[in-house]
Amino acid sequence: MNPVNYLYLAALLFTIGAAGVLIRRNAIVLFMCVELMLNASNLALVTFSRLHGTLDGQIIAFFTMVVAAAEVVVGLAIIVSIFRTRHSASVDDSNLMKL
Amino acid sequence: MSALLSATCAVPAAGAVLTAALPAGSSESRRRATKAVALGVSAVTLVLAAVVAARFEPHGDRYQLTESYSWIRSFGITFSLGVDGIGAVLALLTAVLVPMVMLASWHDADPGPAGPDGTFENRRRTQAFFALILAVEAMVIVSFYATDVFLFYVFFEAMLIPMYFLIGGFGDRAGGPESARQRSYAAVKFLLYNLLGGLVMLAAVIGLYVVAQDQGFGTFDLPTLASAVADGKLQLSGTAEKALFLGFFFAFAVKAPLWPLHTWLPNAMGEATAGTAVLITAVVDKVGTFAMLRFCLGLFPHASKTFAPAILVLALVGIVYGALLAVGQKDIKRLVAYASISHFGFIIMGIFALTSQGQSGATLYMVNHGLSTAAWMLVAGFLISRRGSRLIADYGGVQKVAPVLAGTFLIGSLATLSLPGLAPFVSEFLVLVGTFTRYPAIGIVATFGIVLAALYALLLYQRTMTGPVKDGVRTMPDLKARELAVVAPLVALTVLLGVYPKPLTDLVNPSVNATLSQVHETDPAPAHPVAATSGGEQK
Amino acid sequence: MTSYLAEATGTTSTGEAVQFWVLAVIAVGGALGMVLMRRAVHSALCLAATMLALAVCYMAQGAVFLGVVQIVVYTGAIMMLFLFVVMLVGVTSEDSLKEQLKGQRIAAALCGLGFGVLLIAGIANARLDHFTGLSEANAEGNVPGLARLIFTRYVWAFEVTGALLITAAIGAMVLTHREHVKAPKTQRELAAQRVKDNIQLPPLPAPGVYARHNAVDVPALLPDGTIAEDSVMATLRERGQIRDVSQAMLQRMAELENSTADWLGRPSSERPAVTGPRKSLEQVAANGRDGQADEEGVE
Amino acid sequence: MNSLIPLLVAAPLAGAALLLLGGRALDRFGHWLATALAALSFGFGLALFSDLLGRDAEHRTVTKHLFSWIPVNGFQADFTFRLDQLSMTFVLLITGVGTLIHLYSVGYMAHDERRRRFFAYLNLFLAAMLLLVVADNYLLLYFGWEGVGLASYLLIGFWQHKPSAATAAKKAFIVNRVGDMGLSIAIMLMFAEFGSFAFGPILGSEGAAGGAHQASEGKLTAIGLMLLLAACGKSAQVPLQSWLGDAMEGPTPVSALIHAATMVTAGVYLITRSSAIFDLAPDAQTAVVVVGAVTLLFGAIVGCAKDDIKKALAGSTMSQIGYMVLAAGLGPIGYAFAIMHLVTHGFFKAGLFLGAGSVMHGMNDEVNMRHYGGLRKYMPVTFVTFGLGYLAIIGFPGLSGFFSKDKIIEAAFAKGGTEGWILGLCALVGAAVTAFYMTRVMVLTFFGEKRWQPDEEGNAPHPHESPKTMTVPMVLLAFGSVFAGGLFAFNDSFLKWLEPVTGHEEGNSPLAPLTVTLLTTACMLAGVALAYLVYGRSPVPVVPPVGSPLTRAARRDLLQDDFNHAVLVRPGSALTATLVYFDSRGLDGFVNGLAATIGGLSGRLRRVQNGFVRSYALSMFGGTLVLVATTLLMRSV
Repeated sequence: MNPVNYLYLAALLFTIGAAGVLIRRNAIVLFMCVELMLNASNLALVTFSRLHGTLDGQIIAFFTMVVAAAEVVVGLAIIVSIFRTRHSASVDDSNLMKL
Repeated sequence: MSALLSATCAVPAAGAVLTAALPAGSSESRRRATKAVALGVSAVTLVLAAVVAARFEPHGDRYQLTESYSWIRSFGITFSLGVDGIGAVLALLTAVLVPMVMLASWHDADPGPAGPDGTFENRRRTQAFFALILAVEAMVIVSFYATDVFLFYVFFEAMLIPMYFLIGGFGDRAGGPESARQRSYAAVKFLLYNLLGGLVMLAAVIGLYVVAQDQGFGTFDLPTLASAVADGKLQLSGTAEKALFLGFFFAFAVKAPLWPLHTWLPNAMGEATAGTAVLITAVVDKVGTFAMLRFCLGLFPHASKTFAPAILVLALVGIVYGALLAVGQKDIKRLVAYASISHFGFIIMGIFALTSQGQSGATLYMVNHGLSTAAWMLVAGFLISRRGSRLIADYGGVQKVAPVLAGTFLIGSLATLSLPGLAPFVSEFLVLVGTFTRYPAIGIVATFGIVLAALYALLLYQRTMTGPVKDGVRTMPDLKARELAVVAPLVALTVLLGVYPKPLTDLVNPSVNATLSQVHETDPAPAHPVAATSGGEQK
Repeated sequence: MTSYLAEATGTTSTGEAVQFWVLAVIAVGGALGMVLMRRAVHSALCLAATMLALAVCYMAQGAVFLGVVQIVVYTGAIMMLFLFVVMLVGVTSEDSLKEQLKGQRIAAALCGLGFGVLLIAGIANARLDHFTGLSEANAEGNVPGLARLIFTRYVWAFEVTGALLITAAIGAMVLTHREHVKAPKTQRELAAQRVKDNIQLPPLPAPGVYARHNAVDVPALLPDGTIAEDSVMATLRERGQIRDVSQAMLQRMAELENSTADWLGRPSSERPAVTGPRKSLEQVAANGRDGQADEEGVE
Repeated sequence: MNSLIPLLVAAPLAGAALLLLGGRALDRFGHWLATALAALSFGFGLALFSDLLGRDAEHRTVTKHLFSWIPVNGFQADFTFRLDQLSMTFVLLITGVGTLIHLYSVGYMAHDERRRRFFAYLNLFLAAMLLLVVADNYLLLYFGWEGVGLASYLLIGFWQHKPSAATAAKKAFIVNRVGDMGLSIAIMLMFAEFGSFAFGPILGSEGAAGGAHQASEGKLTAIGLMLLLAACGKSAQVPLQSWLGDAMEGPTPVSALIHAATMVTAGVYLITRSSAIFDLAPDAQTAVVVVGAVTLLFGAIVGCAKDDIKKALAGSTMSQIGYMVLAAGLGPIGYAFAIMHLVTHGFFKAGLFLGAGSVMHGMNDEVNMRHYGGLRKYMPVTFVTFGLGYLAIIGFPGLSGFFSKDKIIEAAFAKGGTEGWILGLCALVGAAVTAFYMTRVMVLTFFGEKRWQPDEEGNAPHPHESPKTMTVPMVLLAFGSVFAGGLFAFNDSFLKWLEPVTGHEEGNSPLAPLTVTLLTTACMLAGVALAYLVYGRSPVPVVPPVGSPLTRAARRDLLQDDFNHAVLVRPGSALTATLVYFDSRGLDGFVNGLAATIGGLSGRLRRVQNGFVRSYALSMFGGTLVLVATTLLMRSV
């Protein structure tokens, strides 16, 4: 088997995650989809690392994880505070950005 | 390098800041102090502008009292001021008119009693109004004195801002919400039209710099550029010159305004206070025609010649069209606005006839139109403020109850229709003669304008001032001392310049001749010249 | 775990291939499950499965440290955080199936499909028949190798990441923190307020009173057998997660009466009728979700 | 002596300025001040006249340069005055008649609360008219030309509270403006042709030929036609005649001074002054005589039909000026007679108007002659002076009009050829008609039974003779009407006086002078007889009979207003309305439409910004997709 297959897997997962972001309305699930996309890219990075024989890919994947953690923390905090005020976690309910 | 010019510009600018910073308050004494300060500043400006005109040596250099301070060195932009006869005269006109406008608008910006709907009245209204007028004055004077193309552009555009607020923020009190809506429409229209023009001009200004820099003239200095163009050192290709000319001309034509770019003027003049309307038509718009004379002709002589016939036709259409529309108006202020459009047609015609009579006439026309329209419009404003209506049909028989008001209004009307003995006649006739010697057909058709002018001016007078006294007019008071103090100097100047315009022509003629020589144009020679001595020999 | 030893060729070991296919199926299945499950909690569980599968993939590719971090931090910490929030928002809350944005689903599917095709085509076009492998890079062990890089070449990024984490933590606190605009009311003031408002003067009833159980989501029963909604905490009320047991209680009472009557041998005519405010109960029962919860509760 | 010329103008101008600016303080004696200043101006005129008489006949042109008015390179307009025999004649006429009419107005306007203003305007008129005749160049003449137009506007509309007066004033000004257009175009043509528009260089002076000789005939014809247009406007000649009848809305002294004696004759002055141009442009001259002939008949016919005494006199004025224009168009054979008739007409027509004013004064401002009758007993002085004026105008032998009109008719025949016959016959017919309508006026007013009736408020008029201030000027003018013609004709003194300026030739008349005189007298007597037969022998109906179509048309000023209304006013207002619509809907509509289109487009586009995060995410994702696809495509290409 060629490790390229890992890349295919990553592409697939990324696409599923992206589609999920577009389809789901629950903010929490939305976040999960984003996490999935990040994980997919991590997988690709790890695979690249293996393909190139250097560890830089893994380092970047590591940083991605850290940033993802930070993002989740802030994002969930936002969701919680939105839920407090609007009693809903649906992103469609927050369309106040409209002109 | 004397700082006279910059002082003339700086005084009203500083006055604007000072006026705006004066303590606000609804008390009458505070407001009076504000007005007094503003009036004082404008009087000082008048003195300075008069000194400039007096110190200008008609037969000296083209630009005098020059000053130059570096500004944006990398683009060759400087803060350069200099004055020629035309600029000196027009700046003086501005400085004369602004105190008049202030006096005439003395109570226009007072915060009125709170409306029935509890409308919010800005407590700084008075300060704002007078500060804005001073700001306009400063910017207009800089425009007249600027000898740097970029500097001119900046102030040409910047004066839109205070004008926008003057039009949109202050108007007839009586109108109510509908009038406020109309006013804001007028202000936005004014701004959009002029911004569009300015935008096109900006492109042309940049284009000029690029083209000039290619040939080693990386500067915005007008005298340098103009003399390089005249000497052939700076050669613009035909297409480039035409495009740049049109870019500049478009902006000036919008501001002037030239038919068919005029439609913002009736709205703006109709909705603004009479004082603001005078500022628009007598002061700000003059920058447009002035700039045609100074920039279009000076920088693009060949294109000016190429486009002159087309522009003359547009101006001609404007003359007749404006006059015809003035005849058909129902609103006094809009009528004055359309009359002004007709007059601006004459001014532009005089400029592009490319004869010394035409251009001297056009320059005098700017001055005379400023004075006469100011008188006419301000008296109309006094009339409107008494009755609270702009509709001609609401008036009648004013002559009976307020003879002085009617008399001054008649003089304004007569000046508008260019009666000999009043200043506008001199300029209008010069423009007609100047046009006729080069383009007889256009000159003849333009002459119809004087018949139409009589029609709209006298029709307005007849409908408002004569006949049986209408109900709303019966208790109308005559002109008060303050109002008389506004009108009397204007009327006196109009008469004086109608009978003895020589001081002005002496200032203007050399500059006009210089402009004409830039365009490589001379007056057409008469077919059978006769001895120029006038009259038979004296016995 | 030994697969990376036999590398520096065009292919991997068969073991890894088998492992990959198994993990790939789990990962894709988890991902699809996450997107398609209606309840957030199920989605979270599916995502956890995917992440675990990915963790194994990392390890299989010589990223041992990352694999562990994935399990500990992601699956362990982040997913738990998700679950907490899911709990807070409501475990049983789910998306309705109705899409509100016109064409959103079809467009999303098309975009996803297109994007997938593009990515896969891109990868397929790349010349990737040879790979280096990590045996050399991992010679002194994966963790020391990473550590060397992190503290040398990427030390600046690492420090910035630290700052980011702290910022995020503070940000989360700020976002969820409720600022007291006024000084909090004392108990005395609250009591005074209650008297003044005169809405609920006595203390709220405790949940489960007179009910069969005293779980927090079981409302107390009033003397007439109806439920006292006030006895359940506000969050549950808001989510509609009240377990109404009133009817079951009444049934049970009736059964008791019946059995007593049986035991006493009373004729059926003398037995007391099963009484109660039927109407209000029917109303409660008609309330869809509550009715469901009710049934579950009865079991 | 030259410095008196500016004073000539300055005296009445100062009067006007003083009276207008002086305010109420001058109400009590302002009218006397104005009269005194007019008289002062007349005094200056006399002094200058005696000075001119003291000079050699060939050197009677005097100029006075005041200051440079509009100097722009080649365009040099100066404030220079020129006094020669022609100007002098006018100066004396204007100041003389003007002073008398000032005096008359003192009585006539005694009860008007705005009397001060009236006298200010009168003085303003005198100043402008004097400026017109003593100007040394066409532009300065234009100054005076429009100045008299302004004064005429102010005076016609003096009773501004009457809408008819205000309308008439405006109409007069605007019709005059059309003529002024001609004058300004003529000046432009001169400037383009000669580089000057001063009299001396163009027209020549004192024997020296002017520049006009060098110019092509076409150019001269154009200039001449434009000058004729100007003259038509000011002198109420066909086709710009329509304003004169309406101008009678003004106070009667105004009608006498401005619309009979002086201002309306300015056109004749202009043509005579420009004789050097017209002499070289025969086509223009033909146009002038045609205009004159048409107008003299036109005015006469209108005069026959009017019942309003002032309008009848206005028609007569038009007709008499037609005679003058006709004479001026004949060239050197007619110039002097045109001016002579102008002067005599100034006397008798001013006298007639003053008489009419006196009648109105006594009749509660009634103007309808059908409500007069038998007034000779009530107003003897008015009757006598009016009667002398009447005899003068119909050309009764021995009186002023006889000498001047007879000469014109003679000159018309002297034009020679068919032209001469046509013009001469026109003039003869005109003389007959003149006699007819003037007799009609005379009979209706002073003879027959009294027909006056109480007005709406029931006040029956009590006809009475006017005060001394009014009768004295009438008497003086009557003297002029009687004797001026004879004086001028005696020894051809007037002809000799003017000849150095206008030149003179004897034409070759196909008829002997005596024949013409007899013919004229016969025509006149026929006219008188006919009028007496129609109006004198039977009672005059108070309500005018329907009359023939010609009469009805003549009552409506031969449909001139209807014509103007149909051809100019109505299409004009339609055009204006269309343009107003076009401006707001067309030009503005185009711009507003552009704005609305852009606004609409952005409104559509705005819907994309629906506020849904997922929608934004979709567009981001779509954008990414496109970018990636493009990148890949680019790489593969």
